[in-house]
Amino acid sequence: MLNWLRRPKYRSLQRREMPAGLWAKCPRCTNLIYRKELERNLKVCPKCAYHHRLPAIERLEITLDEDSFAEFDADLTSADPLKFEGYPQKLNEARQKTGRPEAVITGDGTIEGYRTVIGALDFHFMGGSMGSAVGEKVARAAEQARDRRLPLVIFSASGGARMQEGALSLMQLAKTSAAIGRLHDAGLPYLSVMCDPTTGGVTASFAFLGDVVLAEPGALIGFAGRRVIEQTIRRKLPDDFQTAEFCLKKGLLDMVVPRSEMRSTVARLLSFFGAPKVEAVSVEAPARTETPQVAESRSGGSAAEG
Amino acid sequence: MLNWLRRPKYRSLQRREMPAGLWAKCPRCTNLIYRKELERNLKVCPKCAYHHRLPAIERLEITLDEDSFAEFDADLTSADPLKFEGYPQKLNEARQKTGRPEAVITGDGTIEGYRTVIGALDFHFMGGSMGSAVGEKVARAAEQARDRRLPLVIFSASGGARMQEGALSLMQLAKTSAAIGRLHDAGLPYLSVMCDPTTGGVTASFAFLGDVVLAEPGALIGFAGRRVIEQTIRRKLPDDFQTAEFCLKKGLLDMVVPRSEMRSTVARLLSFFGAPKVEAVSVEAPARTETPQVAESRSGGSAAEG
Amino acid sequence: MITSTPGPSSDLDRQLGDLEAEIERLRRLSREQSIDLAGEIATLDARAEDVRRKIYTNPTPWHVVQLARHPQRPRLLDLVASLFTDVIELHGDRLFRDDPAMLAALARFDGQPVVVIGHNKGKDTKENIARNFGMPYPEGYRKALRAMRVGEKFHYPVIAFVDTPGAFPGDEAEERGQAEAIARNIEEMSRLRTPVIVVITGEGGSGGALAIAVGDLTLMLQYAIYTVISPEGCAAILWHDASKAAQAAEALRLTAKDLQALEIVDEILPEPFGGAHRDPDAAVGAVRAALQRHLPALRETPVEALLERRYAKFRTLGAVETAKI
Amino acid sequence: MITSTPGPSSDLDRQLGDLEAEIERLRRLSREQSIDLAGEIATLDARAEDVRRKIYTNPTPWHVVQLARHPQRPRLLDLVASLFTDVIELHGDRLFRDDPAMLAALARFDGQPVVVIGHNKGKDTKENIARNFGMPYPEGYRKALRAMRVGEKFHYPVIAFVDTPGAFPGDEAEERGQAEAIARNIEEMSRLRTPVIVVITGEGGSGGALAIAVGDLTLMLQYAIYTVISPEGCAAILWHDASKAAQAAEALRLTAKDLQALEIVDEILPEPFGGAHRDPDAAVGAVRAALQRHLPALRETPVEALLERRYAKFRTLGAVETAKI
Ligand SMILES: [Zn+2]
Ligand SMILES: [Zn+2]
Repeated sequence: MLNWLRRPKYRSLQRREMPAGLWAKCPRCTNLIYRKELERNLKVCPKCAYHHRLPAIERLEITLDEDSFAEFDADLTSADPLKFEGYPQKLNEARQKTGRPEAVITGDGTIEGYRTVIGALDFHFMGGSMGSAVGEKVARAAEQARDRRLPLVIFSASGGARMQEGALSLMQLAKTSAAIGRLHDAGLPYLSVMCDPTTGGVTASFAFLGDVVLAEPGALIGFAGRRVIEQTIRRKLPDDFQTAEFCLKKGLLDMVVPRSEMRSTVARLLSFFGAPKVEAVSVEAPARTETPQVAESRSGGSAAEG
Repeated sequence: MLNWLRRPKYRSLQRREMPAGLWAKCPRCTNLIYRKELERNLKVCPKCAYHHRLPAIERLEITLDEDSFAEFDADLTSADPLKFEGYPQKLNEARQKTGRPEAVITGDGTIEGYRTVIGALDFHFMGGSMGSAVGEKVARAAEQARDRRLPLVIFSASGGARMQEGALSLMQLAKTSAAIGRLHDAGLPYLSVMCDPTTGGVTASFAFLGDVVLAEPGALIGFAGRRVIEQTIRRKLPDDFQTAEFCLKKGLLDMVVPRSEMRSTVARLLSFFGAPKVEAVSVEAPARTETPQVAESRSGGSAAEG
Repeated sequence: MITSTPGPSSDLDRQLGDLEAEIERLRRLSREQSIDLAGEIATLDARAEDVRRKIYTNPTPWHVVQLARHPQRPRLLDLVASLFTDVIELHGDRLFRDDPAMLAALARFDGQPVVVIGHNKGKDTKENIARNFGMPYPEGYRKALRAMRVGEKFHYPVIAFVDTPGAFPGDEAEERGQAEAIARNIEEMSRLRTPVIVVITGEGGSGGALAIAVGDLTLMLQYAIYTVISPEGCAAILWHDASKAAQAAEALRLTAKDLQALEIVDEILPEPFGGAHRDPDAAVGAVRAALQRHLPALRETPVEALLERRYAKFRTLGAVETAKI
Repeated sequence: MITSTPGPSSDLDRQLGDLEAEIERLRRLSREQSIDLAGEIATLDARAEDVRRKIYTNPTPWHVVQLARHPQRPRLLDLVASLFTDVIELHGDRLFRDDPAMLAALARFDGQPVVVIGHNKGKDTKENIARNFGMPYPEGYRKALRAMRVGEKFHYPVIAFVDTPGAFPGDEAEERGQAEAIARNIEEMSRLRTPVIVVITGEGGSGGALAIAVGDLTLMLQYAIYTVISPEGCAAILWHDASKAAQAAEALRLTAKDLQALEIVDEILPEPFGGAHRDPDAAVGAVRAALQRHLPALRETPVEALLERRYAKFRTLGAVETAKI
């Protein structure tokens, strides 16, 4: 399970995300950017600072220390409890597209040497929607953090609850928030980072419950969608409505942090909140062998629960 | 100390408050009201429902069961810690005017049979301002309620902290709020009733900290004064600004209750919150002899503390 | 009446629609031209009632949606007036505003103190506008949380009544943190140190419903719905066609029976034949009986045990499996 | 400079005022008419400095007010930059708005994590307007409380820096519950389960100051003030004459020395001769030394003992006696 970040699947995903060619066109400023430069710049446009959306796997790669990650529940995925028309096909498409079984990756790792449990939602997987598996993995990550006295860091990117699992998706708001509540009660830190876009049920649950809530510049953050709101109030909304910067002014976020500084900022926060630090970062984190119950849970929770 | 409500001093206060004559002029609607009718109507104008300001002693009289009240710290008053120019004279004038040593009366009693610790601020005593003695008596009342597992009810009417005691007055905000905090921690109910006017330091401390916050109709409630605000924002404020009804809409109050229904509303709340009930209301509450420490404290805390 | 659907969902609906249109036509004719058509109308009425009976006997999910939204369906204030005594309404979040779309009250149930919260839909257009059709702003959820904290302080049970199309999707609601308010309530309810009973009485609309619906026990009226998205919204997203709402209602499994099978709902409270509005007292009676059945045990459960069970209840919801890729 | 008083408070002030006016006149003359008056100006400067020295040696309360409000006085951001490392600012109350008049931050003091809150006055007009002259709205106090809760959760000490003319007296501040926000903070700070050190660095303006000033230890810079009402406000109310502010400043006992005598302030932190702005590093050094002196013991005190002491500290403030009537 280790070193999965280097699995060929990921490379093929990379290729799919960024179609072949030396140049990429920025969706905001429409400038042509030399692809290598864009990659070097963490997929932030060097001209207009547009933060391209990142697959979960890339998010973890630019955040975690190299080779420090060990995934939890790698094979866990949503079942189709409602036998919802077309859902299995949609799931399959998303799996083909991302090379991942679900819309979130969770695990443990280190950031600048600070040990943490971490999760990243994947907007490229069915819009990062939260179904049973996403809720389950986030809840398990919170429980892992609690049991092992580690911080929790979650990068969110999601359109909300996953319609195709009906009210069971809605219940994931309760499941994840309850797990975060226990983490808070246990006195452990939880950092939530909202990436573009974080809306709907994910904002209305764990994403807004961080001790510190961060966001990437320009990220869309809100509960209801712009179109629904405009239909409701019968007015056009200002361009900056629901942007991270807008939310910061409205007192909803602690800080907006450019991608280039996110890793160091999260590390500083982890340090502040007393995250344990490993001495040598380059190799496998030593704690793993000390906590057998983790190895167990890492084997992947199987079968349906609900 | 019992039956003090019938002391001649109170009668003379009555006369002073309501100058002789069969008729009284309503300050709001300017109608002439037959004085007896006004009294019967709890000093609420029968024409326009204007709630006349009540001295603390009358407030207790219309709230408590007859003969149920026993005062705490009846003789406690503020010293003149700053040797503030003119303060002793002002205190004396207020004492002459109200027949009371200070701007608050505290004690225990029953309301429709429900035992409670109760306090009432007196706007007629130096604008109900909170100095050391008011703070001390409110804090002691809260402590009495806590020690004896009784609810606390406070009727506020105050212009704020008492300037003449400088920062010591300001410290009464902390003293009273801390005492209320302990009452909350002990799981005991505290009902705050804001009467006209409740502003400044009293709103910024115990008056807004009730489990339930009530107000009389039309009561002025706010932190800063209208004139200061108008000077600051350089606009005229709407007429209803800072009225109880305005505050209710702004989500700051639980309810606005006409004087005629206040006693029964408070009683219903006391009942809801599990206040102990005495069987026979007409005579002295039985609990008093059971709690000797109260009798002690009732003897009046003496001398300076700070 | 089950009529104004964005598209008939069955033959029975179509029959009923035709019959009702014909009855209306005859009524107008009779009125405008002073012809006595009482006999004809009565015959058609009887046939319509017959079709309705068939529908009610086995209503489709879309019928249930109509019943859950029925304008005559008993509303929160009806329930509160019938179920509780000594009701004292609390107002405001102590932060920004009193939200009339959310009720918070102290009350007694069978003489025992409880805290009541609930979405406050109106009964007519005017009241609906005043109450924003039961769609709270963040301050509504914050008021509810404040009231729940009162319940927690005194260890009085909280009874939450759910009936909302959803949290209000307006710009000011977003600016004041609609998502934050919902998230906060969900988290705080999951660890509120007092019993919480949730009763879904009408529309359980997504996060705006869940924000007051995390408790020890989830009861649901027979023809209420509870869903992650409105059938119309689902149809619009899935098939770009809101008129396929009936189909979406089916797919979403939003009826009490479906939700009980999914273990989201603990108990279904039976409604009178044809829906709660046909006999509000009977519907209220079912709620009363359920509260009477469950409150004593919940009151006596130690808080820690309560919180463990509540956590487990939501913790286990969902359906996951090992991926096959 | 101690000049722009609403009325001279002493002979020394008058002398200084005359000298400064004369210096200014000579400077203008020298500039406009290209006359060399350097010698004369230097002489007068020396005399002015002499008078200032006399004033600073024994400043009146009104002088202290001027020093506390001095435009060059070190502000919160100066203090924070010098005292702490790894500063991470937190924003927003998660309810309505981020208030720039209040700072909330995570930081390290001598390597140890602390939570810093404080009134955030500006250094120039532009910054002052942006920060509302350090006068918070309710959302500022609520942001501070939120940050304090973070400190409480991790048992990190809270260090609160007080420098405000008062809570903002505006209509919107009232509407959003200015009084409620202050009251809530005072109550919550009185039982916050982590050490709280309060440092009054400039103006301690009434309830708006106290809202972040309930703690285990109240430190005060030598020429800071702490008062229930501004001297101008007091004079206007008492004598209907704001120009009697100097007299009111005297009466209010608002200096650190007075407040120590009243047991409101635990410790006075010495300022450089002439005020903190004359040597900001020295002033900051005094704060640093005090924090170093007190933090270790506070950190080690069990929470219950801390709360008992904190309660007793405020509980005993005041001066009461038995009435003589
Ligand atoms: Zn660009
Ligand atoms: Zn009148």
